[in-house]
Amino acid sequence: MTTIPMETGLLLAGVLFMLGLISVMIRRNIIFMLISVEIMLNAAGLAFIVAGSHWAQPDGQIMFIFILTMAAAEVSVGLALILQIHHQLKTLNSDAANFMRG
Amino acid sequence: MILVWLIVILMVGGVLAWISGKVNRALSRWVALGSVLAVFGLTLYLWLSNPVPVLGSAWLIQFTQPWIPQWGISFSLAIDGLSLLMLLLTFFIGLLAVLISWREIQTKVAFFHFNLLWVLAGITGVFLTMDLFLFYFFWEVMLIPMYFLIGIWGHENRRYAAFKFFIFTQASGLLMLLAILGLYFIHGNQTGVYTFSYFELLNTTLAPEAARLLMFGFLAAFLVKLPVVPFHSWLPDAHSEAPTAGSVILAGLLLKTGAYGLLRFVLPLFPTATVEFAPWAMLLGVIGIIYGAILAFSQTDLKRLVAYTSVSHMGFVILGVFAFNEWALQGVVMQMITHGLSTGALFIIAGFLYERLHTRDIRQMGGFWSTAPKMGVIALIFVMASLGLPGLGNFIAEFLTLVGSWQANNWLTVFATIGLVMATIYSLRIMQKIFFEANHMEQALPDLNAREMLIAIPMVAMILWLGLYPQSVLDTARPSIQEQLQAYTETPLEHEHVAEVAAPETETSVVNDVEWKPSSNFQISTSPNPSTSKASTPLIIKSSN
Amino acid sequence: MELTFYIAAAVAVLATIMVITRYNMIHALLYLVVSFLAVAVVFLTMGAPFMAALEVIVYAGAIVVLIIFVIMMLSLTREDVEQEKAWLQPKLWMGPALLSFVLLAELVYLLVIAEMPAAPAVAGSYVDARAVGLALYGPYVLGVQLSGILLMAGIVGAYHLGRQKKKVIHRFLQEKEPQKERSAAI
Amino acid sequence: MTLTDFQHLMPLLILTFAVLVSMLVIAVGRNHKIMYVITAVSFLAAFASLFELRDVGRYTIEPLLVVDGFGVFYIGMMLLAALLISMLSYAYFEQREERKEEYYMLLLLATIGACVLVISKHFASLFLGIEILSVSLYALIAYLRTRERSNEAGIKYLILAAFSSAFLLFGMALVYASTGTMEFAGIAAAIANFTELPLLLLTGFGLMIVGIGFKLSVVPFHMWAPDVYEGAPAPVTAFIATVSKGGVLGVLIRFFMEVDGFRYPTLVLIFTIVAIASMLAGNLLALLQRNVKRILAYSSIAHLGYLLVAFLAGNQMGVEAVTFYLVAYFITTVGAFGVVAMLSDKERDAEQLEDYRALLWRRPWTAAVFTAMLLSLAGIPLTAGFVGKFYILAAGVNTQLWLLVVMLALNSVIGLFYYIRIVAVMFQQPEAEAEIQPRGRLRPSIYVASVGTLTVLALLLVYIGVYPSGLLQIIQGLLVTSTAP
Amino acid sequence: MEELLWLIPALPFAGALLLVLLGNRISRALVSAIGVGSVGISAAITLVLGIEYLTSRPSFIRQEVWQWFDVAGFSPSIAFHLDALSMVFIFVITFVGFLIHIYSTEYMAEDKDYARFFACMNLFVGSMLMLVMADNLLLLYLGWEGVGLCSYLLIGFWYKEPANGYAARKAFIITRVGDTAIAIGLFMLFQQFGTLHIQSISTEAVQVWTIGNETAVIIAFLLLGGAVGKSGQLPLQTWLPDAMAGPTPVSALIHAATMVTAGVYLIARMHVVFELAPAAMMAVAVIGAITLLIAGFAALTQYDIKRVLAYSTISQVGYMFLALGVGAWSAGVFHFMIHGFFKALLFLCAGAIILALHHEQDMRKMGGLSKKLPVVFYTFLIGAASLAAFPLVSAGFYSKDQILWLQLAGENGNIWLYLAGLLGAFITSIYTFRMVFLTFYGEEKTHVGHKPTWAITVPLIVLAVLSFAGGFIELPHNFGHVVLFSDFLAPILPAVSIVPDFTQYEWMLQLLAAVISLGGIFIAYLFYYKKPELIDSIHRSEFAMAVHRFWHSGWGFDQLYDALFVRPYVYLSKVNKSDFIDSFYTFLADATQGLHDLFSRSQTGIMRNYVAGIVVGAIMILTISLLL
Repeated sequence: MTTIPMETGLLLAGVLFMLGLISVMIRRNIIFMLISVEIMLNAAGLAFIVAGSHWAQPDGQIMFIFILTMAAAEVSVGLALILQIHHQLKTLNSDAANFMRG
Repeated sequence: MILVWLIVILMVGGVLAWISGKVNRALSRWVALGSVLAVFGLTLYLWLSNPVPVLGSAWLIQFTQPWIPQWGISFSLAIDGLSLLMLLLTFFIGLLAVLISWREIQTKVAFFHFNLLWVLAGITGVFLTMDLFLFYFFWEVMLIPMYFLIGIWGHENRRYAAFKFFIFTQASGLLMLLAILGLYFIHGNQTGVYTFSYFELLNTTLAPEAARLLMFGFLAAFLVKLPVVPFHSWLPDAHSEAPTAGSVILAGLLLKTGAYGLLRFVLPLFPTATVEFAPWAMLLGVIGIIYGAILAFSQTDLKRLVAYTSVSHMGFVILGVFAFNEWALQGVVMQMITHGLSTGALFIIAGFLYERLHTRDIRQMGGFWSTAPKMGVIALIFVMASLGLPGLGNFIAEFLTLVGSWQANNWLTVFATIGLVMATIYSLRIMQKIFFEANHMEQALPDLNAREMLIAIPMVAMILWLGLYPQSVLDTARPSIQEQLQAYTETPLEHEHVAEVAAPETETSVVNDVEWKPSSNFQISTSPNPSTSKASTPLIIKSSN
Repeated sequence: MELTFYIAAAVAVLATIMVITRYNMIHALLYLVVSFLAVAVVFLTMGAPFMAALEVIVYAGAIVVLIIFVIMMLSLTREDVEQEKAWLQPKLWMGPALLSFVLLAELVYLLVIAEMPAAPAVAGSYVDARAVGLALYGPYVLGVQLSGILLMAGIVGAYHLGRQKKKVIHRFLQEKEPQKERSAAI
Repeated sequence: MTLTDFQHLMPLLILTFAVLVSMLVIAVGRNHKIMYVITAVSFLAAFASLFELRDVGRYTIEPLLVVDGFGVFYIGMMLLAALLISMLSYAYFEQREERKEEYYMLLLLATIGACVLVISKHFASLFLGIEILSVSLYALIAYLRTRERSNEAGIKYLILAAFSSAFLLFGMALVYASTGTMEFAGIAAAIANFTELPLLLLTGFGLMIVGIGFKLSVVPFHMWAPDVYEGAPAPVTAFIATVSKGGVLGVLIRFFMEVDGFRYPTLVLIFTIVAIASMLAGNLLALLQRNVKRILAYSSIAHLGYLLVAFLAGNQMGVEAVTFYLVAYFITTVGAFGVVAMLSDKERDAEQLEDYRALLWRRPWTAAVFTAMLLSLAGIPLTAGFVGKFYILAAGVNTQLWLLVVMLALNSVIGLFYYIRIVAVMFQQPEAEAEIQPRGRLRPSIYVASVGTLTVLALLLVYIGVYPSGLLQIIQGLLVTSTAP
Repeated sequence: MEELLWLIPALPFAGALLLVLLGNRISRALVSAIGVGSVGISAAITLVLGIEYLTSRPSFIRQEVWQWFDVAGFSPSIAFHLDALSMVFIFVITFVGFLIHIYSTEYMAEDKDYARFFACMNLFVGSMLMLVMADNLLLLYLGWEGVGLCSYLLIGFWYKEPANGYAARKAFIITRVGDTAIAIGLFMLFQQFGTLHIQSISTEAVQVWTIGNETAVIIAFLLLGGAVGKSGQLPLQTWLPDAMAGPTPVSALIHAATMVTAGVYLIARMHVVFELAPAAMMAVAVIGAITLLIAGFAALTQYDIKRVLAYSTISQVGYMFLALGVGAWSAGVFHFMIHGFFKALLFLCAGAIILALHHEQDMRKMGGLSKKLPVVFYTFLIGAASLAAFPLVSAGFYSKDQILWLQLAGENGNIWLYLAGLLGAFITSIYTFRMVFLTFYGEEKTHVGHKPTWAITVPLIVLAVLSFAGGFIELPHNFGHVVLFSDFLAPILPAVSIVPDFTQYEWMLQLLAAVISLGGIFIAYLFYYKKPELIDSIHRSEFAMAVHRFWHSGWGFDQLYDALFVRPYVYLSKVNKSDFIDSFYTFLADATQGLHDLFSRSQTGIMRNYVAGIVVGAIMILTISLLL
């Protein structure tokens, strides 16, 4: 039904992916980093949908569901951890968590 | 089976010595002494019962048991004259090592003897094994205990020395492993039989390029172990920092594994590549002789000095090995044995001195002859041995090596011979600084006690025996040397320098009847290779029979 | 349809850019919701209506809300926004942005020059919820079970890590995922 | 899902069941010992159930999983490793007042994830396996919440793992877009006719490598490893170093063998660079490091590099070599971290080099075991590590990967330095009497399991080092059924 | 009796061994008994064997003790070979050695290391016997090196003094340089003949080589190198004057009976090879000539009595080389024997003087000893006369005259060599009698302590008799024509071929030699006894003093070698003491550590950097994908 070429969809996914990537790299706030990773995961999911729609298969959508699941689990654990860190360090600065190095 | 026992006794003895140390410190010494005596006795028995190996095959005993059949690896041991001699040396030196540690080692005695025996076991394995995988296995096995010997019981700078020793030998060993693997696969691809068996791999035909690379792999390990000059720098540190027993084993045995490897593996496996490489190898040998001698001269640390003499002496080994004739190889074998004894003895003397003075700095020594004449005499004998005085074993070794290498390369031999002068220079310095001149030390130096004499006297006896009647050793080594040289009997190199043999009108001619087998590398030939440009005149052979 | 796609795509990209440039976290999250909604529209244009719904429910709903809860719990203040501003100095993000740009350029270039495989003969790429459901509980049923296990791991982990003096968070974390039952189904 | 499907997934079922039982047990009442026993028994049972699958041949559960000799062996290996790790965990967690019970659940879950990985033949199961593993690990790493470094390690691992997962997913999506299938076999069939990979697919593979490489902690995706190793509890570190990496490596091998990725010079080049960089960077980073856990982290980076050498050999022998080396590496790593765990006290892990000074004099047997482990890592004979390294070199030489092989040899030498350095520290003479006294510890009975495990590991190490034939037979027997397409 | 041959070298060895083992635990008397006795019995056996040999006249006696070793046809034996040549040498070695041993019992009586001294002396005699009796060159080499060792031990006998140690090492090392040449010569000989058996080589050589064969020349030169080293000839003569550091009996032994004559023996023994190498022969003669002059001039300026004697030895051995160089083999050997007698005598006398003067060796502090030490004086005078070739009555006259004459009469002779010899003779008599006058005449400058007893005087007298009468066994044609000695050697050493029609001038040459000798003595008398102020006037001249210093230092050879070899060697060694090759490995290690630091810096602990790391990796991978 759609006439959108696959590369356009993939391009969109790629751009979103890269935006997430930039964000992970420039943000110091751990929550922002988590959010950025979610953007990236979402972009990957989009890529799957695009590919699935191109091949007219449900597989891409199923992968998206799995990604969704994973993102949720990820975020829950991540937020729990962030709470702990905020509790301990009183900051969300990821750079502050650099006790281990070398 | 007796061969397996040799290794097993040592390994089990080592463990027992460790365990028995929990009971009593002295007990582990006795256990160690007992095990080494046992294997020494066994080997001696072997030697005496088989004085002349069967003609045709150099091998006396063989033992093979599949180990990792998937890779064609077997637990394969075999002994020939060469191995037998090396084992005798190993256990003799091992015995001395136990004895000299009797008083010197006072901490972790049990563990010390464990390591000592395991080093010996590893060395025994190296000398016996006929499977290249197993060879590498033992090659590495002997390093760890040695590392501990240096690293735990050594002198001040022991950790550095132990690291250096370990890393040098490992690095080179890995290259050998690569070469072994290369050989394994080449042989496997050729014949379809994938095996690490030495005897099988001997039949591999190699492309020149491959042969060259593989040979360098093997050479890397052996030359570093030997050591040959640019790769020698681990040796002075390791030797000087090790405890006496460690130095003795290092100098007496570990270096010999390199020489043994050259003889056993490099020569027969890569006949053409070695012939190509021979002039360079001999050059390295000569450089080693001279370089080691020069450096030995200026050392002030006694053990370091002796260590550099080892570098120099081992130069003769590589010089001889790459001369590819029986004289040189017999010289090499003799050199291995006599150097083990003489340098070992010098290290033992250094150990005696260190025990008494707690220094190895020869600048602080002097004039000990007056208080310790026995030590002086013994030191003198071994110093003389180290400079190659005729009548002592080292002379036979060096002379035969040089006679052999002369046939291969005149100029290098000339320079090697000059090394003898340099040997005099550094050797006399040892005597001068320690035993002569005035004594400016406060403390008196007690002379050797009974235990120490028990160590020293057999060594003196051995070195004299080897110098005056080495025939029994030479006879034992001959068949295996001829076997190692088999591949070279047809090479043009041999034709180049065949000498004219005149029949001496003495009894020697009788001996010649027996020994002049066609298999000897010393071939009777009337067609000298026209390519020779040497000063040596073409020869006329008159065989004695 | 195409136009819808392009508009939605543009909105998604713009919203995402806004997300990554906001100093205030709540603002950013609201933009994130916009972005997700736009992506949901894209899904629709791609013929995946079921996924569009899930996107809205789970991403824009559950996940973002969860994050907002946490932010609220951490009671972020005006200073944090200032802090965020300070952290986002151009000199700090120039390097990473450059790296990302290189990567993006490469990816775009690769995607553009890459020849796309021809679409299968079967026309129409509309994959409805039914097809998805059949696949999910047909061949992919093991996957569903595995995602159950995944969620269980997430729950157990979050439970352990999130446990604090304040019981409130505890309860939040425990109740956040309705799929819990499924994990027990295996 | 048929009954036979379930039969073939028996180990996974057992583990899942154990998780549920654990949950119930926790609900009834918390008891460390019971949890510990349940975990150990379930690992054992799962392992035992593998014997039924010995001659499985190749059983596929379409479209996600395939149970074959390769998978069975890897599962067995990882189950054993997990078992040993759980054995070592008891004493470690007993002295900490944290809630200990969830740890075992998470351990079980993570193991399930790793097991799924090695038997997956589809991107979905691959992805789910990885994520089960990762999500469990997030919590495991940060498990000791009161320790300041564990949160740091946890969040680092979480963000970075999710980040790399995104790459993995995007790569998968591109591959899927390019081939229209997510099954390994399907992809293989789709690209079989290409002599050169289409760019889209290549990009997909490349991005997947990022994700996989992160999990394997190969250079340049390695930076998390030392921090996470340091921050995580010692048994968890052991788990990350062994099971987690083993699972990922397993699926990587399966995928590559299936699609025959060795035909494509681009991929080979990428892996070659990664392998060399890993070996070099790992060893160089470890060189003067003074934190033992970090040393082991760096060394594991290097070891993954070694493994890639055999992996790149790309034939039957290479796979065998990887597998054999993995076994050796598992034993060694678990043993090494076991020693670390055993020497750790309530406050902190025994991770500074100073903690090991004169260990030989304080605890001779522990020192001996640790020495054996380190020597095995260094590839010294009489240990499994030697045979493993030999195998890898053999595989490399066989395929004539001279550059890699020489780099491996060179790096082994650098590696020697820091392994031996630890040994040297342990063998130093004690400076004062005080050092000879062991630090305050729990009652000895707690350590029975740890001591037993370490003993087993040490014996296994030497056994395989001296007589590798048996293991070899098993590996060859099991692998021969699976890698043949 | 022939079976006893092996005992001749074995006995001194056994004595040495016994003394080493027993050491200082036994009484001095027993030490003397063992030390002197072993050499004495050897001498006795030599005498018996000698008589037997003279009566039965076999070409040679060979006794193999055991086969040393046998490697691929290289099979030297421990075997002894006795023929006329070795007979002469054995005789001199054992008898002179025996006398020196007796002398030592008194000379060394006070020394702490009495046993060690005799052990070394015995070893010395034994090694030298081994050298001259060896039936193959390898065994000869054994003795050859053994002699070097003993010289080292004995020269450095008083080891507390570093200078003595230096001299000892110098002796050993310099002679070892020559030994290296021999060793190479042996390699070549072996390559040529497949054996080192001397007789075989001698018979084979003439068949294989034509005269002037290149190989033969090289070999001859190499052997010459060894001979030069041991015999203290140019250019390896520098060790010999320093060798005076040892106790005087040692000097006597080295200079008279053993060591320095080893070179003469070797050349005589290998005369077949040398005859095939005329260039080498010429070199032998030229070296002899130059050495005898240089050493003579150096001797002129020495003050240390032993150094004068040392230079005189160098000079006299130069005469022997001169003889050998022109093929006058038996003349050379004859001079060796005579020289053995009188040089031993002179040294022992010097020893007696030194002992009497509390170890004073400077002749300027001696004087007027003719009264105090009459026996020493008269025997010294006989020795000096022999050394200075005092016409008719001294043995030295006959032996030296023969050499000089053959320089002209021999076919290989040469007028220049003759003149050099003649000049040498002149100088010899000057410095010899300079010594006599300075020591025994004039006023007494040092108090005489120890008076020699029988153990010193008996050897002196015996040697004096030999130095006086030894010459009469070989008299020139026009002078009784006794040729006992050359006849004795004739089967071994070919006679020199005489230029025909030259014999009638022989008496003229003899007269010239006599005049030269007497003239030398007269000059010495003039300068050192009658008008010592002449010396002072010479000393006032700047140039003369420079020459004096130059000669005194032995023509600056020591300084030359020091600058040329010793110092560069020591510098090279010292500068590289810590082994520059090692620094390469240190560099490797440092570089690795540097890389470690570099890499470690990447582990910042900051997560964003790690993310960046992953991104860089991704970029790398994509770039590779793009480019390939």
